[in-house]
Amino acid sequence: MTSSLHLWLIPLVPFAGFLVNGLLGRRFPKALVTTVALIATLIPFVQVANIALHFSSLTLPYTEQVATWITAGNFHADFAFALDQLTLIMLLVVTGVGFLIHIYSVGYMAEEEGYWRFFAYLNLFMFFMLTLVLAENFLLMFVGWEGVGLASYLLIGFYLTKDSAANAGKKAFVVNRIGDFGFLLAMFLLIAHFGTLSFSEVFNQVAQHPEWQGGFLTAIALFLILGATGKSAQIPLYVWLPDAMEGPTPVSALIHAATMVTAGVYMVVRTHVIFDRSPFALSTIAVIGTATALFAATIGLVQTDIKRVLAYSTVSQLGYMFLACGVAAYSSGIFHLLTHAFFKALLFLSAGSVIHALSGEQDMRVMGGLRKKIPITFWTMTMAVFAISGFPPFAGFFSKDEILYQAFISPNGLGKILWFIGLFTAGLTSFYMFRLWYLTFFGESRAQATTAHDDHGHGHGHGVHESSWVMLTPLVILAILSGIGGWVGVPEAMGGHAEIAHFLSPVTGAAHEAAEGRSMELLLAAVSVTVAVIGWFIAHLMYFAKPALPAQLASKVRGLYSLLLNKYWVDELYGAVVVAPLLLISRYVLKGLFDTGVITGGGMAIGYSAQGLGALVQRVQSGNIRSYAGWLALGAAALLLLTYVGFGTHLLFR
Amino acid sequence: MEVSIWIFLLLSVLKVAVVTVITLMAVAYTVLLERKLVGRIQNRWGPSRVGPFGMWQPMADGLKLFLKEDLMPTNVYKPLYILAPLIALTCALISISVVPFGKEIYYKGVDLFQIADLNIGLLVILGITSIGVYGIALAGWSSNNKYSLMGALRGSAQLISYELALGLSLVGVVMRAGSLRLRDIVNIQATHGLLSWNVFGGLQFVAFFIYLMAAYAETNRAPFDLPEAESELTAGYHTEYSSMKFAMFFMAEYANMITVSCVATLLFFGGWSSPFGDLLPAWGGPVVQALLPVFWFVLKVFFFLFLYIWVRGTLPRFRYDQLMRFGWKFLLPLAIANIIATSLWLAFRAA
Amino acid sequence: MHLVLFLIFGGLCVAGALNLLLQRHPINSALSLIVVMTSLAVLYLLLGAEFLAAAQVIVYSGAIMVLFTFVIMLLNAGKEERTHGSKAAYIVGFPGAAALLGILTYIFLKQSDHLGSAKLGGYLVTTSDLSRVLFRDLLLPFEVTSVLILVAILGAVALARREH
Amino acid sequence: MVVPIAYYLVLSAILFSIGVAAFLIKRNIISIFMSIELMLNAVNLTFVAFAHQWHQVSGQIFVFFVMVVAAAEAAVGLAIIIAIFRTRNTLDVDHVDLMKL
Repeated sequence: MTSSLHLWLIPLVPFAGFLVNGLLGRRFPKALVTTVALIATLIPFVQVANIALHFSSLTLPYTEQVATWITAGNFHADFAFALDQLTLIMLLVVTGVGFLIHIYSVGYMAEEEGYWRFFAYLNLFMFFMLTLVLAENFLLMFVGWEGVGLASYLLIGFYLTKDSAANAGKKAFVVNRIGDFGFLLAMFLLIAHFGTLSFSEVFNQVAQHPEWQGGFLTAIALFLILGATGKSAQIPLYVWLPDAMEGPTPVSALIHAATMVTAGVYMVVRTHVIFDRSPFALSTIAVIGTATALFAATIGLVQTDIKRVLAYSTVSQLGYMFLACGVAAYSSGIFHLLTHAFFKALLFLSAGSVIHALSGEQDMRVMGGLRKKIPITFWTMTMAVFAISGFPPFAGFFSKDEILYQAFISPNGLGKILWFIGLFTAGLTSFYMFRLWYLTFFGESRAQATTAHDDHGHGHGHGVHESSWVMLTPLVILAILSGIGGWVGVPEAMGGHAEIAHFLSPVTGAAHEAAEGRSMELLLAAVSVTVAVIGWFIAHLMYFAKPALPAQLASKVRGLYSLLLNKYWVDELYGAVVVAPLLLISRYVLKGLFDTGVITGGGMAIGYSAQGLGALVQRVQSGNIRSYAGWLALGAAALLLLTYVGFGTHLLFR
Repeated sequence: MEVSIWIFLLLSVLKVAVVTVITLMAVAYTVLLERKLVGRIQNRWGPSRVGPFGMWQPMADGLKLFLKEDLMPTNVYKPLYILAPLIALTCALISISVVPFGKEIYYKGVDLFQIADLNIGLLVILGITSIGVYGIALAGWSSNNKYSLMGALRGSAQLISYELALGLSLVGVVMRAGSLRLRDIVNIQATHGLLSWNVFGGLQFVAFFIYLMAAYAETNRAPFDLPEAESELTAGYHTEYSSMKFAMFFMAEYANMITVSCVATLLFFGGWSSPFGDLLPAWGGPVVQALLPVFWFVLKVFFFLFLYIWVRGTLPRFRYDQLMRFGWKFLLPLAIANIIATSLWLAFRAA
Repeated sequence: MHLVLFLIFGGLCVAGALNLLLQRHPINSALSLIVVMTSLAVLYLLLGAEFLAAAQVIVYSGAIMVLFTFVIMLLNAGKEERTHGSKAAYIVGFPGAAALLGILTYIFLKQSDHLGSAKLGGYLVTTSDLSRVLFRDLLLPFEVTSVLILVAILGAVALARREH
Repeated sequence: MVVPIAYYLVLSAILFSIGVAAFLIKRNIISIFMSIELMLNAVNLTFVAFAHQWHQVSGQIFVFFVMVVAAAEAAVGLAIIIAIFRTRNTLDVDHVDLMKL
């Protein structure tokens, strides 16, 4: 059916939800606010599901022109939405996980006072994310890109009264803006060279000119990478994500796990035609990805706050996705994005229900022995931990292994090194996940009776209790998804037929088959599983068998431990390198020197000189007639000279 | 007839000498005439002791004044004190140079009966009379005497205001003559004797009387002699002067009288033309014919002098404010009315 | 002949002007000014402007200078005293006057060959053609000047009247 | 004999500059006023000289008008000088330098 799919309806319904909740939410009862928010998310999910069912009958790529936005000379950009395989997957993830998190947050945010405000912002976020995903040209994508940044700022800073939340929100927004700056420059370059911003036209022009290699394409790619690292929290601009944990847990789940942070990966995959033309950009992405993965994993080892650990694990998993894109295995990148959305959302939500259970307590050193008290959360969290560590039946194994395999066989020279670092990081990942797992659920409870020094004060202190079913159902669904999610992309080597790779091939181009064939793939899979088991065993040894071991180890490698604990002092580094000089310049050079010196100084100077001149002239006005006469005489002489010199020369006394 | 420069100069000097001597003689004897006439008017004999009928009286006066001790009051402003009488006398004498005495008779290219023939003769006379004011003004001021200063100020004020009336009264005559050259004015009047004189034929009768009154005021004589009136301001501006300087002022006054009467005859009484026009047969040789106009001219001038003295003897003196009011409020408007009348008449006649 | 007359009366003019400059008592400078004006009248005669010469004598030396002399006599201010004067006048004034003189003389002498010369009877303007221009072409300015004179008289009277 | 016009002009220039010098040196208001008259006369001389040079009457007409204006100016000027003398009873220019009495 080629009739109009009303794509524009998908982003618009959440926007309507935002308007209703935003404007009238204050006076609505909580129930009404919830129904409005849930409907606003359900409708797009149903519509996407409907599209998914009829997808095969669609003629692709399907674009829908809503209105023209800018026509300036021969450049024009308009509100246009496009749909293809990649967009469909992203839509499914965003609307599906988004809907589940909406249900979860009904329970989680029940006692918060800004209830209606929270759901309004969530709907706003959904609107912007859907616009970003559905956009048919860079400009509309940029609108979504900015909007998502705004929504994350609002949601991180949801707890208005807390300074740390407000600062974290500001930090997130500023760092995102830096990334967006890169994206903007890329767009300018695109306009300069291609004269248009719509994806289809740009990619057609690139396809028509095979001779275009590197050069300005690399420049565009690099700027796009800068934008992606800003949004998906990669090496230079990742600092905002750990601080973003100040926001409520559903926010972290939705924005900082499933959707927003993946926008960078989606953008890279969407514009892979440009990246294919510049090998240098691809290798940069791969290097950045691997470096971030290793870097974040190492920091994650020593974090004590449960949400911080998950945040660093998100950063490192995103590093994996970037590694996939770096080695041009775009479909495996998207596959990992899909699975990661499921198990990371699940991890965050289960962490949320743990915090909810402990009435706001986030510090793992105070937890322990919760296995009996919150069994369902325990089992869903276990499912997620096994998924992320990459144990075979679960989703994580297939997607991460696919990436490592692609890295290993990629023609790029760095392939082997990246694969090895990836493998080592996978070990670290399983170690810190199981560390979290043991600290939270096993051993005896270390909670001091009444020191509920939670930091967001909503704990109601009447003992540990399992969350309500409203929060648990999304956990269960996500657990199932994390379980079976991986089977979508089982590679041929292991019996599956990589449906997702074939599904995405029209968009991402054919995934290249390795020459070594299946045996190599199986061998690599086995290696990665053994690394995961080793990680689990070490964590088991340190945190279950001998609980005192971590403390001794930490005291032995004092320097390394404090380095990791303080997150390599990166924040302090940025503070010193960027922030301090800027403040210095603006306070002293600009304000001190320029402002007071030049402007006020100049003004005063003009004033005084006018006064001085006046005094000088005033002396001539002496009242003495004869001095006037003197000046008169001189003036007359001068005038005479002037006339003679001026006109006299051709004066003829005939 | 180009005349060589030297002859011209020689003859001019000769003419000037002759005219000056005659004028000074005339001045002297006018003094005598005045004293004799005023005496007769006041029913007494005038000076009769010195020579037959007092004929040598002027010589005696001149000698007396000349030999008198020349008193010089102390803080008098010396340079101007001495200069003032000189200015007065020179101005009085210079204006005679322009007056034509007789017909135009050229001897070796030089006009005998006129020293300087200027085609703005009349204006020169007016100019010189206006310069004359300085003599009186400076005399009064430099003699450092309140009365003389007051007398000088009054005298010069009177002179200036009547100068206006004098000038305007002549305009009628000039309009009729159409030129400022004195000879042309006389020639216009000489056509047919008495009838063509300006006073009668030229209908300038009113102008004549305005001129006469203004002239009397110009020379500080007769009814207008307030500045040197003995009774109020002792002797007016020349109180401090003695002997020679006083004589100069005295002579200047009489020279002015003569000049004024000459101008009167020229402008209003047909100058040297005979009253009978050319009716009389032209008997006698060329010399007699040349001298006859001069005779007529002198006769008329004598008549005016007689008139001067006669008026002085009879009319009482004007008070200063009456004098001023008369000059400005009566004479001036009358003169302007006269000009308008003559111009209308001339325009009418010309049309 | 013309040159001789010119030199005599020119010299008289300059002498009178200098006398005006040097004399301490205003009455003396007034009299020297009268001399300058009468000699100028003669110069006008040399240049053929006879009515103007007469007018100069009557108007300037006969009327305006009389006014000056009257005021000097009435106010009787006496000799000028030595007051400080103004430095600016000398510093700025004299160079100005000297420059003025220098420039003018330089120009006139340099252009003198273009300028032509003045003969005694070269160009005689009789009173009639002077008056023809004055009363036919320039009648309006003539009437305006009469109004000007009237205004001046009223002004002078109003200013000089003693407040009663 | 013939006298070049330039001599007349130079003479008037000399007279004019003497007038300016007098204007500067003299301390008595009346003397200053007289120096102005002298300057005016110098200018009149140039007018007549050029009238003679170019055989045009307008030069002399202009002198005629200058005379009229000079007369008017002299009258009013002297009246003002009398008024000044009556109020400040000094004719010295250097003492008459304040608008206020």
